[in-house]
Amino acid sequence: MDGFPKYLLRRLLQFFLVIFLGVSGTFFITKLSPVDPVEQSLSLMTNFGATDPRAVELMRQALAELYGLQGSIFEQYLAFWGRVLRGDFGPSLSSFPTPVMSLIMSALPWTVGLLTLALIITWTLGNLLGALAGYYRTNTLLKLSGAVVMALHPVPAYIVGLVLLLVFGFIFPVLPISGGAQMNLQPGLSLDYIRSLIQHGTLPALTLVLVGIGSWFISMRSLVSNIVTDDHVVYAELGGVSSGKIFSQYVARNALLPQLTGLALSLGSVFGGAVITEFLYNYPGVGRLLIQGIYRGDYSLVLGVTTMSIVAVAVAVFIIDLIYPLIDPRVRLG
Amino acid sequence: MLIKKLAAAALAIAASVMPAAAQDFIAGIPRNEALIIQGPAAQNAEWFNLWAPGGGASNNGLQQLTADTFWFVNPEGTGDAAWTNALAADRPQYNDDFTEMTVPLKQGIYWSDGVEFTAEDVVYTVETQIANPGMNWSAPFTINVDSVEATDPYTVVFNLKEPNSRFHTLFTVRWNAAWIMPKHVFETVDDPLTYANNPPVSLSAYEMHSYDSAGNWVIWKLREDWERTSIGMDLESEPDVKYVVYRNAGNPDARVIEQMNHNLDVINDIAPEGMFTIARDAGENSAYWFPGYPFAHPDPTLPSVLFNHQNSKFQDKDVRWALALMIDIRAVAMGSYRGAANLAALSVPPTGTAVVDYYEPMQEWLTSFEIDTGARTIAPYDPTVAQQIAALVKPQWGDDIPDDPAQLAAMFGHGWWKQDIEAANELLEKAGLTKNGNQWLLPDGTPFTIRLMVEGDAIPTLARAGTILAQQWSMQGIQTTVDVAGPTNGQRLGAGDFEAAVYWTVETWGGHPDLSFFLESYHSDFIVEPGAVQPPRNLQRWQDERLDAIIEENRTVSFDSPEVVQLGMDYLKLAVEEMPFIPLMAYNKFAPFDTTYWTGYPSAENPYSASGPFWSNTRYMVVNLEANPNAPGAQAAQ
Amino acid sequence: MNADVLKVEGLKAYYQMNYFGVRREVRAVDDVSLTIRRNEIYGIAGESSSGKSSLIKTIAGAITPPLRVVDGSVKFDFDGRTLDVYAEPQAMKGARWQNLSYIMQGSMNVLNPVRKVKHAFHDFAFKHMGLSERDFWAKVEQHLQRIGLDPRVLESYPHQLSGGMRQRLTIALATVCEPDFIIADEPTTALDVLVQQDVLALIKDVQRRMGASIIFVTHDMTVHAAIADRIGIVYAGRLVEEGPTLDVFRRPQHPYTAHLIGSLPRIGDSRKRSALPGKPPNLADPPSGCRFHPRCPLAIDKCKTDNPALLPRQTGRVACWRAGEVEAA
Amino acid sequence: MFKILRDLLRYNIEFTIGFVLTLAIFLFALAHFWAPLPAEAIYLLPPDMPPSAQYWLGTTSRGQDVLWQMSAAIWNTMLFGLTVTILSRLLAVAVGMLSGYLGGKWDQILMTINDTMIALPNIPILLLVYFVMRDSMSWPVLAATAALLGWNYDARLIRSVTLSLRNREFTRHAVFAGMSVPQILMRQHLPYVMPVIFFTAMNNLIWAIGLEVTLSVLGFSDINRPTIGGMIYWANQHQAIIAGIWWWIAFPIIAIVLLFLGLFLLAISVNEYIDPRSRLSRMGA
Repeated sequence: MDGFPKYLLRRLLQFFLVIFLGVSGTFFITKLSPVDPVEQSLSLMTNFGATDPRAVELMRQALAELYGLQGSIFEQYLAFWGRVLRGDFGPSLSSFPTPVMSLIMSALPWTVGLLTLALIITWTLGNLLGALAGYYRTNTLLKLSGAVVMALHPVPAYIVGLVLLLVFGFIFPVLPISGGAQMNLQPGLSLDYIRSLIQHGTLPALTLVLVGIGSWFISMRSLVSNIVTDDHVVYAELGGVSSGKIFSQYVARNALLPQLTGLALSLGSVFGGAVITEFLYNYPGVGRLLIQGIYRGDYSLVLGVTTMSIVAVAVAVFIIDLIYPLIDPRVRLG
Repeated sequence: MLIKKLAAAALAIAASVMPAAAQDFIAGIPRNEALIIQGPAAQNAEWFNLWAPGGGASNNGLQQLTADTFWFVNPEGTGDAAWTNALAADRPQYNDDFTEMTVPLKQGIYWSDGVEFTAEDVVYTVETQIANPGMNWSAPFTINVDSVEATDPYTVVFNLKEPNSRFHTLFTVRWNAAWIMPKHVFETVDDPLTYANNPPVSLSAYEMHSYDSAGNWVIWKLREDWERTSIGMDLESEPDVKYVVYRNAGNPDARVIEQMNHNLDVINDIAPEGMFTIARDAGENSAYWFPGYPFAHPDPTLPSVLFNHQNSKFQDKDVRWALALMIDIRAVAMGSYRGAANLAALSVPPTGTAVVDYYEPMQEWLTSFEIDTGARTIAPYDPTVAQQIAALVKPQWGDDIPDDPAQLAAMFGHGWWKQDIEAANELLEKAGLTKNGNQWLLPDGTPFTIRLMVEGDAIPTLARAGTILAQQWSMQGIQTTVDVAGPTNGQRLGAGDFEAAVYWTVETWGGHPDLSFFLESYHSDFIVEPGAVQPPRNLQRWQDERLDAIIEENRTVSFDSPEVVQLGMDYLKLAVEEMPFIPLMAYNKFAPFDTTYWTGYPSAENPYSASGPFWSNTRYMVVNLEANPNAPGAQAAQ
Repeated sequence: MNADVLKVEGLKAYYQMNYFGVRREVRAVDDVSLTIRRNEIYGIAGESSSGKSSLIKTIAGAITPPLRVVDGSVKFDFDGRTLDVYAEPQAMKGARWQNLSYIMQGSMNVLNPVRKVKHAFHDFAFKHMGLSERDFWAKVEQHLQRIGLDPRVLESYPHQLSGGMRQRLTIALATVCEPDFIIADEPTTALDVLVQQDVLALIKDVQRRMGASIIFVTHDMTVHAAIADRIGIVYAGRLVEEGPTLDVFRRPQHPYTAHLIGSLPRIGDSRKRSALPGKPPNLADPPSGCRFHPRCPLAIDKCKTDNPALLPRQTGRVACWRAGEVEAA
Repeated sequence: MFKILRDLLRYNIEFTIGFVLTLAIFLFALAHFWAPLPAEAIYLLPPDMPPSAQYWLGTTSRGQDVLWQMSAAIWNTMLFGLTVTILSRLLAVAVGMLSGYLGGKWDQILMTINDTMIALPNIPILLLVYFVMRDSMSWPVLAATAALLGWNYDARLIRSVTLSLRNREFTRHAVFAGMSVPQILMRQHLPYVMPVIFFTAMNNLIWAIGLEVTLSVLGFSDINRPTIGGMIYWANQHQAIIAGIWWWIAFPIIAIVLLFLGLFLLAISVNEYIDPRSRLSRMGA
């Protein structure tokens, strides 16, 4: 009775704290911005047309009213919390009057899809290879693949992505290098659409996988090489349990638990890699939206995306925290 | 075992993904009926309301292919040919004191949903925008229009609040202009500011076919009743281009790759090196503004070194002139554009009609122009700069570079100021500066340093120019650092939050000598205090009584009056004398075309349309292109 | 039928390490020979780090590098079938749990913490029993009950059970297949005294009922006294004395044995126990001659140079130049 | 210390390779102080020259020698990385050791803050800070920001080491001897924590350099300062890959990958040295 409720309470507290600090932090950081949204959109609007200076003045007043920038910082902060709770980040300044939230919502499935796929592949493959390499320490093939993934691990996502783009988009143009799906293909569960999604997702996902797999490999290998000397594994070996079973049920399974916690902790940095990759491959996700927001000086968008990514990462971490007890009976049953 | 299985699975996935190249590039649309154009990345892809501020993605084909208004000016054109009556049946007709403008409309023009376009649409457009502050043309209409009426279904009369000889320019498209709204659509809408207008009803030859909700592409298709539009009724035959695809093709490298893969017919802008690559590797399948080097198409904008006149460092014209004379323009041209720059000594872009109206007539005046350095008098103009740059690039481009000075002038500009360090030093001394070692000191004894602001990523050639200018000034004892302002560039320019910047404050019609397009805003009435936001154009906050006099006089003469050119020359001479900013060159854009599927693109030889596909004038290019009979699949289709 | 179930001959097992260029060799098991008979409980005694744990691990075939067998053999005889632990690892693997089971030191952690107890029974025992699932579980439950465990523990996770229950479980697990031979490494060390008694009784009971042989290790001489038929004393990787428990306790032949036994508290005896000076030797650099000589109260010059062999003497064997002169203090 | 280094060099091949790589790249970076031309100077050499006897690694489209440009770039990039690493180590050590030593409520509070920081996605936050700071975002400011985001994994690690030291005999002696908390931490515990700090420093350096490259490549840094990311940025501005000026981008990438490899090998071999049964290797921050 003691363990699980306490665990849950702690996780819940952490969850709210992450959101509270993250959201407050980003709000106040953004408010220090030298970017004036009204001037920004004004310069967008007047950039290419002959505009009477007097007319610009009128437009400026109208926009300031429309963008809802009145009130003291504190009032804006309170209002902002109200908005976050309602999931309303106000209208995008560079895409006025489309709500920031609807921009995020239309980009989010792409990012979630790409990240989930890449994370599952990365985590599974990295842990599998790492566990095998930790368990069968002398296998040459495993050593070799270990060397490759470990060498790739510290290289920034941008560079890996750039190299892949050049190789598969330019030198051997076999894969699309831009966008999320083929043009003029209606989204749906058709075979063509899914294949197109896979084609467009391959290079971005591969980038994330290649960059991410190394750290899982390294940590899993070291976890496994520790666990194989644990009593219960040695005992199972003495008990004549088959080595396949020992590997899967006695070694890998136990090593996966800390890796699951690691998965939760890594989500924040994985999202960072996705931002760069999406930008590079022009993938229509939240990361590209964020960088566009920065290039366009759209601070409500930047604020919205940052806040949403903090919330999304916190939620994902929380979900993993909730799943964890299901897998680890020590936490579930106290 | 497990490892083998994994490898097999990976191979299977790879195999299912590989046939990418074999598929149609666009699902369900024949490639040889589609023109693929580089488009913007739209954030709010569902937004098609051109009249409310909606995200700046209206150049995804919306303004080019579905919108229409009274008149178009071809920014590359000269003389009468540059002017097109679109919805209007004739040129603007003013009364004597410019308080009333009458516009006769063409008949037989229909919206794409079958409703006829009439004067009521125009009246609705003006009145709705006046009633809704925040709409894109609300402010200028509110200031100018007292009333607007449809005297009959094909005639509109504007009654102005005060005389304005340039009121018609609100409806004259260069990049865009006040587009006409579909009254029958918007009058059913509660709030025209938040109405997405999706799908948009078209007043031009194309209508929306489909779009990507992720904002990466929009496909437009030729209207079946394309003849019932202002652009269609002038055509001799049905346009070959049945579909226009505006797609966001990624970064400049991706654009080049995609064009070489024949997946992108029209590029808006890439770096010069990308252009050279296309010319080198895909020369037989591509076309450019110039058939060879320098390839680029000059926009009617004038990148310059802007000085903040409210900063005490730059208030002395001798200092500004000294900085100009320290510049080796050849290095700037080489560094920013690899020599492919169209240099400008005058404060007007050397494009379109400005060449014949201003540059050619004023060569003599420029050559004889003299300045007093305090120690002596020099004639700084060097008319041979084009030949010098030609000599620099000849080793690389060989036969692309002609010998004829007139042709060279068209490619590289007419001339610029000769680098003259000695004269520059004399000017600085004249202005009270002193040199201490290799460091110039201001009259108050502090070091003369400059922070030079550039935009950066979006306008890379000017960032490149900025770094060279900074190096040249630094070498002469004026420490210059480059600030990359990014998206705050516009705002900082507006607020006067800069010392010097590489940007443009001069834009012209291109196809018309009238300079009011930018000059109107240069009047000292609009100059604000330091820190306050300066309305667009006169970002350097240059103030001069002689300038005000020119502007005031220009207001009283009609748009097409010959006096316009005379006043323009007065302004240009004043700008040379004062050097309020240092004009560098036209804003050259490298916009290569793929000729695999389409031919007949505009060029310097046949400048029937702007070549930048974001400009609304592009619509004339789209309807004039011809299908390449040798295109893959062309025979099969016939 | 051969009465010897286990025959260890000349067994040498060393830790061999190459630690940043320095070769180090620790002689954890140094030339040990012993035999164990059917139905016998054999106890191995010695101080901590005397090498007794390495010995029993080596016998069980449970060693991992850097501990390696350098010389000698370990042979089991199950129903007339002879199995050499190090020569026939595959056959050995098949015999595990069926013929040979193991109770581990620190039995608290030998069960997989993230799986239910029942999985351990299934993984370890099912394939040896040749029973249907249903019969198998019936048998397991019956077995648990006999050992005094509620069959519901099968549905528990290890961390939900007390230390005593877990130890009982491992004993149940080690005996469920009714093996011929059980190796137990400090089976009671981590338990409190009352539970210890309980577990000892259980081991003895099970052994009697199944007729299995047991070899076990503990530093706790009272445990040896309680259940062992014969004991062997290990010092510095070597077997120094061996004999029937009663005889060894009454008349230790080796000064070291005498010291071990002498240090046991006795009821009614309030004399202060004399502590043996010094520590067990560093096995990486053992003393010459008899390894006990630096601490031996009876050491003579010969002890410093010549290593005494393990020779039969009275009911057992002993390795000491001065055997027989020893009296339990 | 010197002996350990010698032993590692002699007996650990991974350490030797890592050490040689890192040292070679460091010396190469150091060489920029003797460069014939200032690193910021442009268009002083013929542009686009392929690698040759005169220009070993070719010249850029901006008329710079790739070799010397790279030398300065690696120096600046490493300087940035080291600044981040040192600042974040200070934070990690302070928080980790305090948390581990004080325990109880303080430990809970500090670790809750720590875990909160871990869960924050740091690239979006860095981009946000850049967005706000703009051209006041000089490299030291960026380094400080990165350091603020890059300490939390390691603080946790250091905490667990300190936690285990807290109950050791010598700690109690020190407490009885009347040493203050900072004294105990600095004199008694720090030597035990040092190897962990060194190991995490390598990984943190890799992370910080990666960050610099990522941000510079996007143009989110001072473009006047030659860095590895900055070189790739300028190469992209000139479409170097497409234009076939491969040497402008290939050599910096090779250099940075070699540097990463060197640091990484150092990190894992040092880790192996200090703790063969290590669970540390994942904690790359």
